[in-house]
Amino acid sequence: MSQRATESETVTLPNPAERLLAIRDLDAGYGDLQVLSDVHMDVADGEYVVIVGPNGAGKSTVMKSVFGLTTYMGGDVIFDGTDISQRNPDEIIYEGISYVPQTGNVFGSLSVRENLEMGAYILDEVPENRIEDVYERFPILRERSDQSAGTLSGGQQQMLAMGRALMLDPDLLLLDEPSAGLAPDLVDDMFDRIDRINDDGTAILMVEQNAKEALRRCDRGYVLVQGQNRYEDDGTVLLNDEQVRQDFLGG
Amino acid sequence: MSTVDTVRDRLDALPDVGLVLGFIASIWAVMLVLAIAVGGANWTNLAAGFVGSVTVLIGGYAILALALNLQWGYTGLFNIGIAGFMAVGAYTTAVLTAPTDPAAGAVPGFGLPLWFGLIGGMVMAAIVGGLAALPALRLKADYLAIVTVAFSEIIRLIVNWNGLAEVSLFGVPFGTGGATGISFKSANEVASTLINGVGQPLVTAAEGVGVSGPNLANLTYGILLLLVVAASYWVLARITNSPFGRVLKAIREDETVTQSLGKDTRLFKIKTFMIGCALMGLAGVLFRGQAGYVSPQQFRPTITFYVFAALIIGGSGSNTGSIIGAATFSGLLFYLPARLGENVTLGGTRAPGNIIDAVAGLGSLDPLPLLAYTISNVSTLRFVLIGVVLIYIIQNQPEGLLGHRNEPATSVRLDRSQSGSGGEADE
Amino acid sequence: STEQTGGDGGDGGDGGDGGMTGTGTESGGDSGPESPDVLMVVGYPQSGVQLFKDFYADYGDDAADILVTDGLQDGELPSNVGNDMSNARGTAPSAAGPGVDTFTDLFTSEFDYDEAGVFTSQAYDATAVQILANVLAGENDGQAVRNHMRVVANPGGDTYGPSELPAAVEAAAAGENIQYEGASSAVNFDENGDMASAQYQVFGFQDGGGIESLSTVDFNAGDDIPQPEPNGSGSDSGRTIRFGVLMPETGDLGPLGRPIRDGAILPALQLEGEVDFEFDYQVGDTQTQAQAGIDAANSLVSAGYPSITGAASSETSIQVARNVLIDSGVVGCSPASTSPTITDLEDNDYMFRTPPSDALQGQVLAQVGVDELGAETASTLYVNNSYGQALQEAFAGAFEAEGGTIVNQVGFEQQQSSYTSEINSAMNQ
Amino acid sequence: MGIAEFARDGRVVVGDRPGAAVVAAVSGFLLLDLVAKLAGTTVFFLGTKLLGGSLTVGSLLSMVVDGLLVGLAVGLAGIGLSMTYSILDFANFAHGDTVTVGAFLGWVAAYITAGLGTGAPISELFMLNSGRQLSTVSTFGPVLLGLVIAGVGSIGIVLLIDRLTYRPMRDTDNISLLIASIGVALALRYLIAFVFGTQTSGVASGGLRVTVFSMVSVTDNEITLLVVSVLLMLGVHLLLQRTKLGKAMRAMADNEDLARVTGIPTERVIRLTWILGGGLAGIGGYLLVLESGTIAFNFGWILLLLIFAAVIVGGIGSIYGAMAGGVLIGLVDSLALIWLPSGLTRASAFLVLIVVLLLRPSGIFGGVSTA
Amino acid sequence: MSEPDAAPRQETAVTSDAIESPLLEVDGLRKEFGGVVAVDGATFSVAEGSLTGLIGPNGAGKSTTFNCITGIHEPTGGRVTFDGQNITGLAPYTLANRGLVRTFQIARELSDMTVIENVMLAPGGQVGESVIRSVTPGLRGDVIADETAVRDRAWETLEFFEIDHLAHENAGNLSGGQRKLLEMARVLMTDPEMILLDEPLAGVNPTLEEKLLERIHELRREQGLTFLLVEHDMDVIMNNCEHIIVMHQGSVLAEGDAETIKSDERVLEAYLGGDV
Ligand SMILES: Nc1ncnc2c1ncn2[C@@H]1O[C@H](COP(=O)(O)OP(=O)(O)OP(=O)(O)O)[C@@H](O)[C@H]1O
Ligand SMILES: Nc1ncnc2c1ncn2[C@@H]1O[C@H](COP(=O)(O)OP(=O)(O)OP(=O)(O)O)[C@@H](O)[C@H]1O
Ligand SMILES: CC(C)C[C@H](N)C(=O)O
Ligand SMILES: [Mg+2]
Ligand SMILES: [Mg+2]
Repeated sequence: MSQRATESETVTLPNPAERLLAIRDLDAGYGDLQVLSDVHMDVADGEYVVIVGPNGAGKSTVMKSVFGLTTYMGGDVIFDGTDISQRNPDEIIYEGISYVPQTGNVFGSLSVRENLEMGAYILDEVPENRIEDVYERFPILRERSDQSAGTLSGGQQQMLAMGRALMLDPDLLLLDEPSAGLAPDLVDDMFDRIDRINDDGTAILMVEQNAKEALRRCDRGYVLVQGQNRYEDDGTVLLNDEQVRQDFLGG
Repeated sequence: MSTVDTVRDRLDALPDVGLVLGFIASIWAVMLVLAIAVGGANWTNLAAGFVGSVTVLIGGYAILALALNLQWGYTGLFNIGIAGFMAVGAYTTAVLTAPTDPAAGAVPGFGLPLWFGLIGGMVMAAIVGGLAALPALRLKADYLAIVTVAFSEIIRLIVNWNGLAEVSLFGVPFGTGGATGISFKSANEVASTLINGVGQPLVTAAEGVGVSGPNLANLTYGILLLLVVAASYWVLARITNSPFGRVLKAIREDETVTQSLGKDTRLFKIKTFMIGCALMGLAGVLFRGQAGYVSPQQFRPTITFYVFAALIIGGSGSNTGSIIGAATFSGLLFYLPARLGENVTLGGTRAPGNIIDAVAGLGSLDPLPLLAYTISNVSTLRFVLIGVVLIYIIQNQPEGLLGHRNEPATSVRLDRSQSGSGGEADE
Repeated sequence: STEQTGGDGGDGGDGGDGGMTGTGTESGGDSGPESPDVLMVVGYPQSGVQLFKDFYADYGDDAADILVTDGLQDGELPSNVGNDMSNARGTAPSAAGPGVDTFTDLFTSEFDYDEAGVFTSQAYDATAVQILANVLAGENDGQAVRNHMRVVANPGGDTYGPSELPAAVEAAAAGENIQYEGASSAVNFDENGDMASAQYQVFGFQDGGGIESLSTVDFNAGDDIPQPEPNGSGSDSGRTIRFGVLMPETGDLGPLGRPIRDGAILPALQLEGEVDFEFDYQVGDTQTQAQAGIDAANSLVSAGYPSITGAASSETSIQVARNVLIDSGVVGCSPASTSPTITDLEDNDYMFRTPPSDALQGQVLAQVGVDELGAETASTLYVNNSYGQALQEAFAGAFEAEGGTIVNQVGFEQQQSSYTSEINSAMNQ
Repeated sequence: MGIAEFARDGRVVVGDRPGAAVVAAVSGFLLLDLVAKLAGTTVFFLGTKLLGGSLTVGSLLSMVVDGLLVGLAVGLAGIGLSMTYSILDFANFAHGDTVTVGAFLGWVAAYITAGLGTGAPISELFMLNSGRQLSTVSTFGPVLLGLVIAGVGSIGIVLLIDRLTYRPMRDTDNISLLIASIGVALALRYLIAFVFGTQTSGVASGGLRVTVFSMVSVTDNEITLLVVSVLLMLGVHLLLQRTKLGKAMRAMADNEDLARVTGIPTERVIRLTWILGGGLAGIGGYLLVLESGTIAFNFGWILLLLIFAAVIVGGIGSIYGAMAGGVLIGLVDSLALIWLPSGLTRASAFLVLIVVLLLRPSGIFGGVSTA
Repeated sequence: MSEPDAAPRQETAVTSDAIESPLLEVDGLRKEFGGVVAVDGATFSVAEGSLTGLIGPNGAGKSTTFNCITGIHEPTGGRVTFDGQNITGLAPYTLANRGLVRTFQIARELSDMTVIENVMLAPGGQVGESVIRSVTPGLRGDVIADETAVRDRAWETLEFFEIDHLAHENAGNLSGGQRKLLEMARVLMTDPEMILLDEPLAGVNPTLEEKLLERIHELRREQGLTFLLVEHDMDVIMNNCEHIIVMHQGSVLAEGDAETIKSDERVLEAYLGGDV
């Protein structure tokens, strides 16, 4: 049985300091509009965590909040023991977090290669071997390396965005619907790839509408509804929970 | 809460017509107070002069701001060539109505009646607007802006050009007058005729309290102009609160989507551009040509930016806001400081000729020279004020005084109709 | 090859044979474009600075002689241009009235000027006449002032000059017919409101700044001078005499306009305390633009001033008269507008002026060109307004009448950032 | 998204082939006419003058030189406008007044250094009633110092303005920023007018005239303009080419949030943009004054439209575009005199702007990346 | 001007004469961007009243095909026929008025207008879209009557898509999924004959997804609407579409019903990646 969030409050949360990422009582939104209230979430070192929930629940907002892209209204975001909740977005990448946003995730007027170079902006040298790695993974990108990213097809852009985030070797990777718009073979491929990245020790926090597949593969899952935690548990437990299936996974 | 907020809350409480009239009336009151303060025995005449001038300014800017609001506030067409379209309207009217046998040194025109000239001016401005829009409409917002401003400069340079000062077509001489400009039958004469005819008792009464004929005529003209504003407002409100207005808003947001939903957006844009430009043309002659004289200097691009300032202060997207903005800008920021500066004297301290001499006084702890210098340069400094106000508004209240009221573009209330289907209540 | 600008360029190669290239293939012996012997420039000081800078930068000192007019009689011009302008001559209406010395003393002691600039004495006269007319008429009413302008200025009654201005005021207050003889001239208005006689000076620019008067030319139109009788009753003491001043304090004419403005308020400063009247005057700035002038004039009119000294530029004066003064019945008396158009203005007799019409100046200028500079060909470069157009036409007409050839006539707009193209056209390059 | 833009682009190219043909025809005709004029022949057709006239090579050259000089300064000033336009994504209407501010700061500095110790009155040091004219040859030190101060000073002013005006509105749309810049423009321009007055002052004039090919003469000041602007353009080119800055700027122009997520210190990039843009604007203004010799409170404002024309013709965001556009517009402005009366030459520069925008909405160099 | 009919016809792998009453026919469609050939002679047709799936790997040219059909792009070559008429290269609004509309892969809401305004914008031929009628006193009555009807229909549509509680919210404040719903709602309001849907379900919550599909079937049944659907979710495609077109590298690779497609070797290799 999955735990109701309300119940889980009585359960003592793990000590934030032991977690790679710990979100506590987070309130956030846009301008005057509050979207998240009292959200909590944990990602342990090397863990694979998935957030699911209906459209507009605030999943993307959680992601953006970690990166300081929303209006902060209270609570803590603790990464690796330090509070980053009020940090500038451009500093957070130095902590070892990479992020693939749901929309607007490539630089449209830069070429494919330049997009990848931007992924390693904080390094002094362009890491040619990593660009090679990305090209290996997504050969179409090599083919289009001089095309401007804005003219790639929807799926190609998704690949590029992923590639960009992998240019650094992050401790934590935030992925917002990475499989959206990908062809089925690539969807599987993408999930496999994420598994592999995770196996290499990178912790993952991912939002997916392809919830069944995501929950099947992850360690733990959160269900977010109307800006609040609703359920949290192991992925497979959530997957098999009748209520969750009914309400969020389409039966 | 910022001051703007408080002002805004107050404004919100009033119905629109009351709001506008009340606002203009309070500007008049300010002028009256000023006149009493500086006018001495002469105050009635001075007050009539102040109020008349400020009303003309408000009227002129209000028409322009309303037109711009249609183009920019609603449709997102960033037209910064207002001055050019004003020039087209004003010059067309002028050429049509200028006497065929002008005074020595002036250019002849066609000598047609004024109403004909006004309509001609609007039509011509609409046509030129349409022509300018036709190729330019596929450009993105700020490119359109640059094209329109370049266009307006081209228009100004052409009417300024001596080659067109006096030409003749099929033996009929006419022309723009070049840099010298052109004199024509002014709309002002309507006001004069009015008060000298029907208004004769009024004139007598006014003279009785010391208001001079010219001032009365000016005041009458201002009020006539406000009537034109009212008519424009009525028309524009109906245009924007309709499905037509809705398409305009949609174009502002995303033109491709609007097209995909079956709207011929170019047609809508051209129509909007033409309607707006026609109004700008009308304002060109009624406002800049009030005295019956137009010249190229009156149509420099700066006036365009004043109209923008007016609209932004009032709130782009709101017709009522356009008028309030025009009144605030022209009455309080543009006119008032100049009159204040003119009428404040510092007991005989003559203003130094330059700032060094003015500051030099500070050395001997005499602030008067600097003060006198500042006062004598009020008409310069008011533009600094306008700039700062503009920045303040756009930073703190980007919707201006009334832009937040941005009413839904429709002719009906948008709430779920009671008799309607389903009866499903809100969650 | 290089040369230091400002050098005296002694080779005097300003004849018409200095063409550099010009191997035209057209028949008729006319071998390509040739630059004119003399360049006649009608303009205002601010534009003038840019214009002459561009001229000297491209053509140096020797390409042509320069003729200028009253609008460029600014002592600061050479230093602003950065060239001594020794190749330039100019003409301007001069101050030749009986009271000129008194005026100059008054002017230089009251204000911080070294010398009385162009049109300052005319400005003094314009205001003085208005004050006298106002006092004689006994009311601050435009029509009444208009009706007494000629009474106080033209022959008939005792004669008063600037030094006796207070006395003149007393006489006018007593309702007497008087004759004011001014600083600039005898100040006699003909039926058009123009001056009946005129004197011009020929000037050059002085080395260390300032204007050097070289000679003078007199005209006496000898027209009939109307001598109306007063019908005003004079004034009781203690009245406030009101007049407006409309001057280009800024803009193209700014450097000339400010001293002229000071000349225009000088009578009031001189009279304050000396006579038993109050003076109320207000200055409006035309910015050397017709529209701004109209706005400023409207402001003066609505504040109730019955007469105005101004404006300076002919363009502004004409538009202000047509669009403001005539309709509202306010007297205008320009101390500087010289365009011939003003003579024929249908002004209901509300427009006067104290300088002479440029119909004459064109002739003087042409003479200077032909006789003093020995020019056979000339181009004109004129500010594109009533003043520039008319004066260059007058000059061109007179120059051709003297046997010269006009090469090019090029108009320019005020206050542009560069005049190179206009100069090139005029120089036929 | 990009789709719509590309769609429009595609249509424009197809739909306007005839337009391009017309332009080509007109330019061809003008060129032919020019050749005829230089040869001094006139071609008549059916009794009317078809083309030709007369024009000397010398005067053509001097027009070219004039256009080139103005064009270079306009292009230099345009680089800044182009950068802020593409990176901060708004058309900065205060740019022209930045040019003015830089020029005033630089010239005051030059005047003070030139006048110190000569007993000149203070007002002269502030150019209020100048009698002095500076030139590169006769007063090299002061002119050079002024150049530096023009750059440094306008950088300071621009950073201050950014801090006060634009920074609080980083998240707002580009039109709001544009409007704020109109406010800045007004405030700057009239503050200058308040301090320095509204008159045009003559401040510089050539100290040395050099005649090239015995046809065209240029002054030392003009040569300075030429040398400095070419050097600066090269410098900017190298800076953007050799550092990550150029790419970071473009990334920011594209998608600011994503840029921040990638670790690009956006605030710093913005500051650098202002520094480069403001400095070049100020120096451009200073050099223009050096060349034209006069300075007035609104000269930059009047120039702004030309600068815009240059930037847009060249393609927004492209530095080479700004330079080429500047030179092109300068040349058009000056060479139009061959065919048009002088009152209309400026109009022809604007006409070129409009035509370019219609035929190639992204400018001549549009789409070609810079760094 | 390019003459679309004159473009060389491309040989395609499959001919499409199988369909009896095609509403939309695409013949030899071609689109190049500079050097990139995005659509390379695609030929297929869509039967009236059908729900046809259009699938293919990323970059196969599906969105570009949509753009060419709906007039967003001008095709480089080929011919598009709708309802028996040549519509190649017509402007989007003309097509919409003839009953052919589309949604965008990346939702494009009109963000500063409210949700209900977004939806009310859509119906074609609204009386009040004429300036004269809106302004002239006698004629405005018609406008208001028409508006009332449009409004009521808008509310119904919003209720169906479960975004009626957001009616007065600015569309820009919606979440990713909500925007997709709005996009669908808006397009339905135009009273179309045929709708091209570009990945309408990507990012939509599964529960809602089922409802949407149900609605699509309902619209087909009740109003005879035709749908062409691009979607990467194979379950959705296989379970709902009676006809499926597979694109690959700009041209049609295979066509047929779910079974045919699933068993097509080339499709498996190019797209489905083995297991379905
Ligand atoms: N930029 C924004 N400004 C204002 N409100 C926003 C903004 N972005 C999102 N919202 C609102 O915040 C809420 C949560 O949005 P969010 O994008 O986090 O949802 P989500 O769970 O990611 O949904 P989806 O699965 O549809 O992507 C929504 O109600 C949305 O309307
Ligand atoms: N404007 C353009 N310029 C250059 N290439 C383009 C342009 N638009 C699309 N392309 C290319 O055309 C090909 C087809 O793109 P399209 O968007 O049609 O693919 P798609 O089938 O919709 O893919 P997806 O499923 O990933 O959305 C891609 O390779 C893309 O890079
Ligand atoms: C002040 C003067 C130079 C004015 C000039 N005489 C004119 O008529 O315009
Ligand atoms: Mg989301
Ligand atoms: Mg696609």
